[in-house]
Amino acid sequence: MSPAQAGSVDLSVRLGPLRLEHPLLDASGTFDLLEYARRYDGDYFADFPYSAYVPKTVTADARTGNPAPRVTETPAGMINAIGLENPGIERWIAGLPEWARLRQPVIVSVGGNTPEQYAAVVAALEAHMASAPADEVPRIEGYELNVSCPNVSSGLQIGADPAATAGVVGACRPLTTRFLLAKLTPNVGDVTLIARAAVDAGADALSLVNTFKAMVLDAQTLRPFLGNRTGGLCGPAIKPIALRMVAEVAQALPGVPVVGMGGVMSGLDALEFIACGATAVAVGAANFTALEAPQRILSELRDELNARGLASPAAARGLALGA
Amino acid sequence: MSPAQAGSVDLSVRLGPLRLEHPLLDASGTFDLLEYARRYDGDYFADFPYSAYVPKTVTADARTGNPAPRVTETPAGMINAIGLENPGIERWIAGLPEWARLRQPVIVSVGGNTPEQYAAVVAALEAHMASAPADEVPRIEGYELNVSCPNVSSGLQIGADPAATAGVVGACRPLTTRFLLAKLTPNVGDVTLIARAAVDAGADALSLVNTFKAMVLDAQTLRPFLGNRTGGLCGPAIKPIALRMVAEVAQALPGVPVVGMGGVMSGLDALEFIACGATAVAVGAANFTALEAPQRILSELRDELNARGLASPAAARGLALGA
Amino acid sequence: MSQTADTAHEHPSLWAESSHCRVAAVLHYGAFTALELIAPAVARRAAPGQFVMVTVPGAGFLLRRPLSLFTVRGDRVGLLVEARGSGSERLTRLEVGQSVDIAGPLGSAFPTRGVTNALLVGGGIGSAPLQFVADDLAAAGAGVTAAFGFRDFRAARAAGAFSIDRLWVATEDGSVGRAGTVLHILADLDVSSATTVYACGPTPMIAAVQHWTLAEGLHGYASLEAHMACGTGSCHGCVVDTARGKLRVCSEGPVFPLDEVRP
Amino acid sequence: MSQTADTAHEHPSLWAESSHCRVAAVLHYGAFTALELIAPAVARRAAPGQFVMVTVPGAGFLLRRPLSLFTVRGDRVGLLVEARGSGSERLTRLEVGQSVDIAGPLGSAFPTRGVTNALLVGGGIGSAPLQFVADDLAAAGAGVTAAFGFRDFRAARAAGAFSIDRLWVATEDGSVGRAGTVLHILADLDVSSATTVYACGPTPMIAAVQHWTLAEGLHGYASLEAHMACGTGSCHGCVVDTARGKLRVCSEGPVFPLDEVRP
Ligand SMILES: Cc1cc2nc3c(=O)[nH]c(=O)nc-3n(C[C@H](O)[C@H](O)[C@H](O)COP(=O)(O)OP(=O)(O)OC[C@H]3O[C@@H](n4cnc5c(N)ncnc54)[C@H](O)[C@@H]3O)c2cc1C
Ligand SMILES: Cc1cc2nc3c(=O)[nH]c(=O)nc-3n(C[C@H](O)[C@H](O)[C@H](O)COP(=O)(O)OP(=O)(O)OC[C@H]3O[C@@H](n4cnc5c(N)ncnc54)[C@H](O)[C@@H]3O)c2cc1C
Ligand SMILES: Cc1cc2nc3c(=O)[nH]c(=O)nc-3n(C[C@H](O)[C@H](O)[C@H](O)COP(=O)(O)O)c2cc1C
Ligand SMILES: Cc1cc2nc3c(=O)[nH]c(=O)nc-3n(C[C@H](O)[C@H](O)[C@H](O)COP(=O)(O)O)c2cc1C
Ligand code: FES
Ligand code: FES
Repeated sequence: MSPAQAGSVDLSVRLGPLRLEHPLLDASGTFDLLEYARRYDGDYFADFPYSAYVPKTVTADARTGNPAPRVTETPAGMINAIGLENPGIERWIAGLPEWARLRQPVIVSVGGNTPEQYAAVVAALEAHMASAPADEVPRIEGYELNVSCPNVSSGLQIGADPAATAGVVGACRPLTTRFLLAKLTPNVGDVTLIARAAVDAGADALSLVNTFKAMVLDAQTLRPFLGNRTGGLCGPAIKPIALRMVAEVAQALPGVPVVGMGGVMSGLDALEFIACGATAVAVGAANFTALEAPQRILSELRDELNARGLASPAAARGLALGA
Repeated sequence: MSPAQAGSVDLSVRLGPLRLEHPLLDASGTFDLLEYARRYDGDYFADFPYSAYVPKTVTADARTGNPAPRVTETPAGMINAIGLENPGIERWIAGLPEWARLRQPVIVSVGGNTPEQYAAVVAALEAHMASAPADEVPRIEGYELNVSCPNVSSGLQIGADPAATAGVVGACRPLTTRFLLAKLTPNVGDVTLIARAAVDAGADALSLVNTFKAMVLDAQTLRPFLGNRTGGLCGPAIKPIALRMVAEVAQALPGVPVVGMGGVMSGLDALEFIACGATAVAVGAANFTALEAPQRILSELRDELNARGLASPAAARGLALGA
Repeated sequence: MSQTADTAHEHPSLWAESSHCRVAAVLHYGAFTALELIAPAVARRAAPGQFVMVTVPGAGFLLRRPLSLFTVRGDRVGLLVEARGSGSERLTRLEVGQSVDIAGPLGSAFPTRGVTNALLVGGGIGSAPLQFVADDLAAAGAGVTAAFGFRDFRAARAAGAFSIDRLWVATEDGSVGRAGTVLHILADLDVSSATTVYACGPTPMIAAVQHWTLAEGLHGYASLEAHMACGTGSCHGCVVDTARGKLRVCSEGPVFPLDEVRP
Repeated sequence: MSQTADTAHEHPSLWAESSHCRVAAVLHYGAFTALELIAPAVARRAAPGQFVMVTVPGAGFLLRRPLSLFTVRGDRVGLLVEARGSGSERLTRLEVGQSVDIAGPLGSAFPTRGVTNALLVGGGIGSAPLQFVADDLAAAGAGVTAAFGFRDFRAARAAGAFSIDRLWVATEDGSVGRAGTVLHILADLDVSSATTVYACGPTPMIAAVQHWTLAEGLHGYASLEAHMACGTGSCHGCVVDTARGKLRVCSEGPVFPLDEVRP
């Protein structure tokens, strides 16, 4: 019996067109289905803990990523500079049959440095789904546009510029009728400006936050520790900033579903994001603390709702907003 | 013997025109000289641990600050929403004789919601210093313009807008020949834009970072915990972001002295800010962990320099920068 | 700043930051844990109503936690701790022989000089500072009556941590002593107008006690709680509204005249 | 993803996440601490060269720490820990009776089947996984020689933690055994071409051993280190450059053919 059925609480949520068994997704880049399946005793596809699967960001071209070291711990957090290592959309599509039998919906995280690169990924997937036998493709029901990559023209993050963000969303919107999310970066002054630009350009929903640009030094050499010099900070350390940003976006764009994330380690953390207006909540670094982290967080979320007499996540949504 | 003399290391630094015994200042709002003096057995003025004193931000008008609660702890950090409570520049000036005998230079932190409000504080102090007997005024040798207050016209933080920041600096620059710092907020997309605007408008130096806008919920009610709903996050949690921003500013404006801060709890933390290009380092939340925190951090800094064979802070400055 | 100076005379102006205070005794009373620490410098200067800032051992805690002085005997200071969150919970798990850092005594004290008749009113963990008050007054030969209110049976077991001759207890669930709040006890007492009231507890209790003392024409003092960062007057994080405006619980307080507080 | 599949056969594909493994023994050897944990599920599946992700007890640690399997005896897994930073230091302070969470066995193993002659080359804490290799080979009747290099006297006391018949030690300061690095020992050995080399240690040592095996015409395996977040193939944080491109130390590794690594 999956945790979602237990207890008096109905954990199911509607995220745009998606009906999810519960509000917890994995945060892109922190959870690899096949790696879990390989290490699992039973059938991990049957016991998949998240209500939808967000794979690591895929780009049009293959990327080898950043030089090592790529990760280390920080006070109540961690920093990473993976550099979007991925096999490129072509080999990525070739791998789809390996996990086509996943029951849960899949939201494909898409990256790139130009609107064209994002569009190429979406186009390739739509073309593949139109032609490939159904049993060789997972249930891809949406896209998450990861606009945290640097803009090749401006050098800055695409997601730091409303126009560039709108450009990426606008390039992908015509190519698919599926659920389209824009994943926002927190490295901005006013996140609601970017959020509105993404929605005006056709995004159905928003996910936030991605990581905070940060730097860690090697204590011996006093040089930047990461091979990439800077990286992205995440984990409990940044949760209070992430909650503030989710609340700002939920308040500024009331009708738009939000996937909240940033430092979710417990069911209470997840509930806090929901109270700040999130419809679903993504779990990132917590996946690195225990292989059963999603199962634990989900049952804690159910208990937290129960304890407050809240019948569903929807009953908690937005409780922290307004006067 | 003050820690600064001990060891083979010369800790003294030049911060613009100021010659400081060592690189450590207090971060505005986290250290009240008179409160320490009252609780101290000996003569705290004689044993004052910082190389310069930055009092809590003072504004033209008296401010009662935000409703309670105003502070709480977060993972590896804390959040505050004091709301610039202060008696206003008039009563503040009336209190100067109480601590006029402080040997160390004073950098007055100035706040406001319009350029005029900042200018009024600087003008009042310059007028007072021109007239008052020398033994009734501390050694005020500079101003730190805290541009993290909301802009009454735009509502946004002044420090999030290059033009508004330049407006505040430009309004104060003509009123004083003393050392003028602009204290930057981290709640921006590109901190170097604000830094350059401040310098172009006449700032002699920059201090960063102020706190990150954030939100904490009450676990029972799921409502915002702070009386002000949102507050400023600081402490070790945000140090990696602060280091990145200090490095960006130091690299973008090589000639401009920087006071680095954000999560400094140890001598190594302070050294990291220096390696990222800071000339001086401010200690904030660490003051809340122990009354002797500054003394401990200073002696740790000396040991860290010694251990690396670095003869002075200047020898470590910028080690983390460049290729 | 000037405000600081105005009130500087109101309380002791010495600090003692004591590192590695040995835990000499740990006693558990239901929901509360009594700790006895060897801290001569703090004990020497302590006055009833004052508090200490306690460093929570182990990584993962930034701010110190304010705790009232429960008892002061010789070179030992006693603390009474209720596990409310992760930090206080950690403190209740301290063991004899371990050590903990504290700073204090801090804040204003309950005035006791010249008091002949005292009524101590405590709510839950708010009763903690009142043992020290009772000891101080008893030593001065004053008559002391105490009325403590607790949530339930488990909380009421904290009463066992106190040694006050005339101690009345009420529990909201009626499991121990008078059923109801501490106010029900007060209603039954006949108190002389010469009685000084010392109150510490949750805000609604302070409000009710303030109301009651006005009605009875009594004067007294209340100790207030606020979330703190520094605990030593620097951050202005702990302000409460009073008749004298916003004042800092850690600096002008925690003890205020009952008629000054605005609960 | 497809890469993952290509390499899936290279190592055990079962996981065991074991919570509250009791610490059965703690022994200190100079700079190193040997821990013995009761972890049947991990022990049952473990192969030499594999590692576990260990949760550092107490608040203030987010990521788990990768530690090699030092020994596996019955239902007990042994770890050998050097305090390098705050997390490993905390692990060296574990006490008998306490418990710790681990996940494993993880990563690829040192192939040992069919090996008759083995040379184990260890540098500092890198020697840890080689005891398990020695035990495995000895059980299979293979001839085992080990050459370990250590910084100084204190580090060399770690040799006391190992039980390998033919164990040669070198110290950089000459305080114990051969003066110099482990390479000086290798130079003195005459090894048959049938010898399989198992190396684990700092990158410069791996590079030197790789160079030496090429010169000697030997083949073998190296276990590499990398900073890890997940330890289970999800984050791509632990990649190293190899002849097959960037591979994950936690997933395709930590054990790679010596001729594949690019130290
Ligand atoms: C002057 C004073 C005297 C006190 N005396 C006692 C005492 O004798 N015994 C006792 O058990 N408790 C006492 N308290 C309350 C005690 O400080 C809190 O229960 C404790 O700080 C909670 O910390 P936590 O980590 O368990 O809770 P958490 O909620 O995890 O703490 C998070 C943050 O909030 C602060 N905080 C949480 N609750 C309170 C609170 N009620 N008051 C102030 N800060 C809070 C913590 O200090 C910490 O900074 C006193 C408080 C004050 C202000
Ligand atoms: C496959 C593998 C096997 C290992 N086996 C052993 C062993 O048997 N015994 C042993 O003592 N050590 C071993 N190590 C090294 C050990 O993991 C690190 O010493 C340890 O993680 C340091 O953590 P820390 O908190 O003390 O250091 P900190 O520097 O405080 O840790 C900060 C972060 O950096 C990571 N980190 C720091 N140093 C290393 C390192 N050298 N390698 C990988 N991550 C690091 C930590 O895991 C943590 O995430 C192994 C490493 C790997 C990759
Ligand atoms: C190792 C690592 C890799 C990540 N890779 C991606 C990625 O490929 N695409 C993406 O959109 N976000 C990526 N992220 C960001 C997370 O999806 C998430 O937005 C962020 O970590 C905040 O959540 P957390 O605090 O729960 O980890 C990555 C994060 C980590 C730690
Ligand atoms: C309680 C509190 C009050 C503060 N008040 C001020 C202030 O009045 N003016 C100001 O410029 N910064 C203020 N700050 C910000 C600090 O000066 C500093 O920029 C920030 O806390 C980061 O440093 P830290 O992480 O070492 O605390 C305050 C910070 C705290 C925690
Ligand atoms: S807690 Fe800082 S002033 Fe009271
Ligand atoms: S540590 Fe995450 S993939 Fe290896």
